[in-house]
Formats: sequence, C-alpha cells, structure tokens
Amino acid sequence: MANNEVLRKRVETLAARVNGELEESLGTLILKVKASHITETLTAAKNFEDTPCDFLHDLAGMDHNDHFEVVYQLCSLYGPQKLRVKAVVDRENPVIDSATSIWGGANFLEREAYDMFGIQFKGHPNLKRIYLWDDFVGFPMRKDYVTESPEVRNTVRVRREDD
Amino acid sequence: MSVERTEELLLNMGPQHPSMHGVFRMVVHLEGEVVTKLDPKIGYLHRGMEKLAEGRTYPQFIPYTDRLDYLASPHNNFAYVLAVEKLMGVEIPERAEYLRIIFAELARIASHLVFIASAALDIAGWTGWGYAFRDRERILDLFEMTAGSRLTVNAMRIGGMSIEPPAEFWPALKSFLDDLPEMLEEYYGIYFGNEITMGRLKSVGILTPQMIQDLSITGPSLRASGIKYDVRRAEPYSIYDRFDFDIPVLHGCDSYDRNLIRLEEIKESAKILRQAVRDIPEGPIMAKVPKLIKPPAGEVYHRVENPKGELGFYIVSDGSTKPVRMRIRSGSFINLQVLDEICRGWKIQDVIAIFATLDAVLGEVDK
Amino acid sequence: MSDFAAIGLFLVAAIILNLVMMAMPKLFAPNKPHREKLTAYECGNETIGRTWLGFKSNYFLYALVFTAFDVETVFLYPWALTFRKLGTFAFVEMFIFIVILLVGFWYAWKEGALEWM
Amino acid sequence: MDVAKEKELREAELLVEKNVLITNVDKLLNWARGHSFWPVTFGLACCAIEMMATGGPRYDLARFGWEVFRASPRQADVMIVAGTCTRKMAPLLRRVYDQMPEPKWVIAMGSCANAGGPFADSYSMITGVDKVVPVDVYIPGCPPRPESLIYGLMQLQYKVNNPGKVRLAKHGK
Repeated sequence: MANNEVLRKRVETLAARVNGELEESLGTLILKVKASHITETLTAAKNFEDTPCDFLHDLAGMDHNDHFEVVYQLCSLYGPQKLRVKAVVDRENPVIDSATSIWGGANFLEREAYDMFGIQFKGHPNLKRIYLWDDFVGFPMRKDYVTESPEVRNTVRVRREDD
Repeated sequence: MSVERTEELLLNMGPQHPSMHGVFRMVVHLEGEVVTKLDPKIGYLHRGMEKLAEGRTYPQFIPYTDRLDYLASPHNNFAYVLAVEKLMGVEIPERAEYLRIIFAELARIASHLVFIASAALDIAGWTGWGYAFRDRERILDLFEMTAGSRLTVNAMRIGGMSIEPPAEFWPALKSFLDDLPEMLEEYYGIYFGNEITMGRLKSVGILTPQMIQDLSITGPSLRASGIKYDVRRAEPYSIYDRFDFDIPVLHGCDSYDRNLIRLEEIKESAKILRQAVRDIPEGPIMAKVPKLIKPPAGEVYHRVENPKGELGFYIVSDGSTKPVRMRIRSGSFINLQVLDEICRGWKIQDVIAIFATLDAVLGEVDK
Repeated sequence: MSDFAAIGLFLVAAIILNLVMMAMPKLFAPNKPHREKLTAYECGNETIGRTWLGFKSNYFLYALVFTAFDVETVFLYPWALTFRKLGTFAFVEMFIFIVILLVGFWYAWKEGALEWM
Repeated sequence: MDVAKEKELREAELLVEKNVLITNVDKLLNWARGHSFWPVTFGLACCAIEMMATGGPRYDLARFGWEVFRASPRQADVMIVAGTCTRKMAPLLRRVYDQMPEPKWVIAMGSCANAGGPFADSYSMITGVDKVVPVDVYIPGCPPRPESLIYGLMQLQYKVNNPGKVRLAKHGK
C-alpha cells in the first residue's frame, strides 16, 4: 500500500547515502550497512518524514562465522512501517557505536549482545555482562564457543564480594 | 536549617525474595525509606535458551518455548510456531487456527489471573491471591483435559495443533466463560475497588508515553499510559482480524491503571473466546507438513502480543533442520529497563508494588 | 487480702510459663552454629557496603511522640474505671491533664515531628 | 562447608541414630517435625508456580500443616528447590541452605533441580541440585503436579518419622 512504497523510497535514498544494500524478505525491508554508518542510519530511519520507524523493537547479535552482525528491528507505534537494519561488524575487533543515545531501550539489549557475543558498544553507559557472572570466561553464543564439561560446570563457584 | 542527610544504605532485594516473581535481584540505594537509585541484576535463571536452540531441531524446540513465559505457555508456542510457519509458508487448517486462538486467549486470562494474584499479594492482599489462584485452576483443568499437562501445555505443532480437545472441553469452557463476569466482579470487590489498593497504587510509579517510546516498552503497561497499540490490531496475525474486540486504553499512567488494564483485557479475551467457541468449524487440525521440517534458507521476525509484552522470534535458517540463530525478543526483559527510572523517589514498599505492575516473569527475562 | 493471692498466683504462673517456654528450645533444639550459618541473611547475597549506619531522625521523633501519649493513656485507664465514684472534681482535673498533653501534641505537630520524609 | 564432608557428617549421624534406641522424646519430636514442615520459598522457575498452586485453595498444603511458606531461611525447616538452579544461582542456594537452622531437609522439585532437566547441556547450568546441597527427596516431573509435590512431602515425613528404618540413600556416590 502507499505506506510501503513511501517507506521503500525513503530507505532506498538512505541506502544510497550510507552505501548499504537493500533486500526484502517476507514483507520486511532489510538494510545492510557497515558498522561505521550505523548511528547515521538509525537516526535517519527514526526521523523519516511520514513513515518514521521510531520504535526500536529488538536488537540482537548474530555470528556469521566470518563476521558479526547486529540486527536492529525497527517499527512504529503509530504506523505499519517495519524495517530491519543489519550492521556488519568485523570479527577480530567487534566495535560498534551504541544506540543508547538514540533509544534508551537499547541499554539492556546491548549489554546482552556484549555478554553473548563480545561486541563492544562504544558510548554505552555501563557495558557489563547482564546474564552471566562477571568472571565468566568467553562469549557463549559465538559459534566457536565450546561448552564446558559437566564436571567443570558442577563445581560451585565462589562469588566475589560485589557480585 | 541543615539538611539531615542519612547515609545511603545498599539493600539487596535478592533472588530469593517472596515478591521478586522468581529470581530477580535488585540493589536498591536507600536513603531512609526513599529509593534514590535502583540497579536491577538479572541472569540468575539464564539457561542459555538461544544457544540450546541452535542445537535443537525446529519441532524439538517447541517444549522449550513453554518454559519461557511459563505462566502463559500456549502463547509462547503460538509465537514460535507462527514464526516458523511464516518462514516455511505453511497454511494451517481453519479448526487449528481457532483452537490456537482459544488456547492463546485462555493463556492470556490465566497469566492475567496470576498477575492479579501476585499484585494483590505484593501489597499483602492474601484473599485476592486465593481467589485468583482458585479461578485459574479451572483454566488449568481445560489445558490438562487436552494436553495432559497443566502449566507447560505443549499442544501446538508446526502446522497446526497436536491434539483435538476432548468432548467435555467445550461445556467446561462455556461454564468458565459464563462464570467469568461474576469472578471479575469479585476481584473488583476484593482487590481493584479496595481503598487500600487505590491508596497504595494510585499515582504511584508514573510511566509517561515518552518513556515508553524511548525505552521500547510493550504490553499492557503501554496501553495503561494512553497509547492505543496492540499487535493483534496493528499487525493482525493468525485470524485475529475475524474477531471484533476492542483494545482497552487507560490514561492514568500509574500503577493502578496498569492493574486495571489487565482486568479489562480479561474481558476482551473472554469476548474473543466466546466468538471463537461460537464459530469454530469442523475439520482437520494438522496441515500436511513434512516429517523432517527444513525451512528454506532465510530469516523471519514474527511478533505476538504476549500477556506480558510483545514476544518476538527472529529465526535465521540455512535450510538445515536446526536454526542458525534463534533470537527471542522477550517483552518483560525490555520492560524492566524502566524500573530504575520509575521507582526513584518512591518508598521501598512502593517499589514492590511498581515492580508487580511491570509483571516480569523471570523465565522470559533471563531466557 | 485474698483476691491479691489470685493475682499473685497468676503472676507466678506467667513467669514460670515464660521460663519453661524459653528453656525448651535450649534443651531439645539441636544447636550447631557454624560460620556460614551465622552470616547475615540478605536474600542469598553478601551485604554490600556498610550495614551499621544511622537512620533518619524522624523515626526517633515518631517513637518519642508515641511514648509520650502511650504514658498518657496509662493514666487514663484507672481514671476511666473509677471516675463515677471520684465525683466531678476528678473528672474536670483529668480533662485539664488531657488538654495540657494536647498542647504538647499540637507543638510536636507544628514543629514537624510527624513529617515522615 | 563443602558438600562431601557434610554428607559424611549426616550419614555418621544417621548411622548413630540407627543403632541407638529411638527414645520416646525423639519419636515425639520427629512426629511434630514431620507434621509441621515450614518450607522456605525457594521458587526459581515454572515449578515455583506449581508450588504456589499446591499452596493455593484447591490442592491446599494446609491440610497437612505445611502451608506456612517462610521467606527467610531462619524460620524454615524444608527447602523445596522448585525450579532451575543455574551456575550463577548455585552459591546463593548453598548460602540460603547454610543459613537454615538444623534440623533441615531439602526437596529437589522438578527435573531441573533433580538433574538439570531439559537444560542440562547448557553452558550456564549445573546438572542437579545435589551437587550443591544434600537432597533428601527428589520429585520427578517438569513441572511436577501439585499431587506429586504433596506425595514428595509425605515421603519426607515418612523419612523424618522413622530415620532408622529409611534405607540410607548413598548421596551422589
């Protein structure tokens, strides 16, 4: 319908500007950008004129064996527009700008992505592990993470004072 | 006159706490009784659901979705199964669609009944707790009649429903729906209309629409702050567009309205259930689905209006039987971010009442 | 004299009962304190930061105002039982006593002893 | 105290009791303890909701005298570990268990507490609560029905009432 075409045009102009690739799968537009352009893309997507994708629905890390990806699901409370922005993050030095300046709601989501994948979010107020305890070694959701054996896992760990 | 400043006390309201709805822990910075800062620490129930999903095939993961938001388990199955079907493009028979809606809405009522029980208990309303749990047992009987298990109902499959409800399911469901209005009157008398509840909850913990927009809060708390948004209306999935029910909206933005909105939602769910029971067609309940489910390579993100917030599944598949990535977007996890901002300046007992209205269940928060 | 014996008996029985009740756990309950058991209970965690610290003063003021008026009611009890036999003079005198205390209460209220936060 | 040493301590104690003639006072005390377990609310996950349903009006633990759910371990006798105990939660579970006064018992409710349940191969799970605390009764089920929780508590009552007769289960050996 009209909203979708307008959104597609907006996203195409945005993709041209940040030289991202645009795809469509199952009715949602997917915009793939480099990690360096992510803040610019998100702020632009947030203030599209009449189809603003101003609600960060979800932020998830992804491991593609040769590179990481941070997937932002954007939608809006006042319109049917939906957009999925993927930021390609290099695997050896996974650093990306934090989206907490744009949406406060990205705080926990980015801490979870850091906890699970080890993706550093520059500018995050308090980037610490959110699910696992602080002295957990390794990032469990990476494809190359090896789960410890039950014997290791069964030893009750000693907690640090301010855990 | 000199401002008498007390030293700040750091209080652990830890994982083993009667009103922490599971294993939620928060370090509360207290000045006397007033909260100055609140720092939630979660992860005590983190079972690594997403990592386990990468080691399970698609049908094997269905029982795990029961353990996400274990108060409304059919609703989680519904979200997961819809996502996989959208990825595979499977059409499911009419009767299965209606049965799914019936189970999902029953799960919503059961989850809201536990909400009323725990919210009442958190401000010491033992009677509210007893009544709500007694009525929830009737819904658990309905689940047990069909799927055999009370809490983690595993009745949905990719492609339809796994089992047809027995004959005595329908009269029991009708009698439950007939008694529901009278039950809601009882709750209003015991808990919602009670002066103590109003005194404790009115204008406590204000959640403004700007905070909702910024902190991406979803679920009933959003509708209690004046935003009329519900995924079942905004992005109708399954056959929700056939039912006419309206989205209750309250404009109080405080804890009391976040409680009352659940009562209204139970009424709406009952409306849906009555229409579903009235015009459920006969027919098969399972579509033709290959024995070995191999969705085509690709990705899908599907979200559903869970009783506690929007539950979304982002599944990336490479054509094999196991997902490459199963991302679970849980509503209560994101709703908890507002707890720090919303509890500042309130007393310690108000923090318990506010946390109860956010209705976070730790299985979904910690995944 | 005889009715005081009943009160005396009652007093002795009360004391003995308390002693027995307190002695029974000492005798029968197992008592095995060890270091982990005697740590502070805070929902399963260690306590963070200092736990012995001063509280706001109005908790104390509240208690003070309460004890003042609790003592007042102690005086009212015997008066309430026998004020018919005591005639009008005691009646008026007790009201003066109450008015004096009300002035004290008004002062405490004005000075903000009862402000909670 | 580490788990293995504690198990020997308990077994030595039970062994002594088995040989010594159970005096009437002990029998009376055991009877009283068996009929009034005060469980500490250690609800972790889905089993906690079934535990609450057991305390609820329909399955009513109050008929057996076990309905007093104490939040603090100081006033509790039984710790019903209802739910999934993850590696992050294990030291806290041990600490709350230590803070409970003797005589105390532990019921592992649900397959997650018995042996890790459906999440046993996850990176953040310990496979079973008996690696942390000595468990007296294991209740299978995921989640176990309220009746099976009541049956588990009755088994514990039987174990408490006649410590001599109950076969000394080799804890985790």
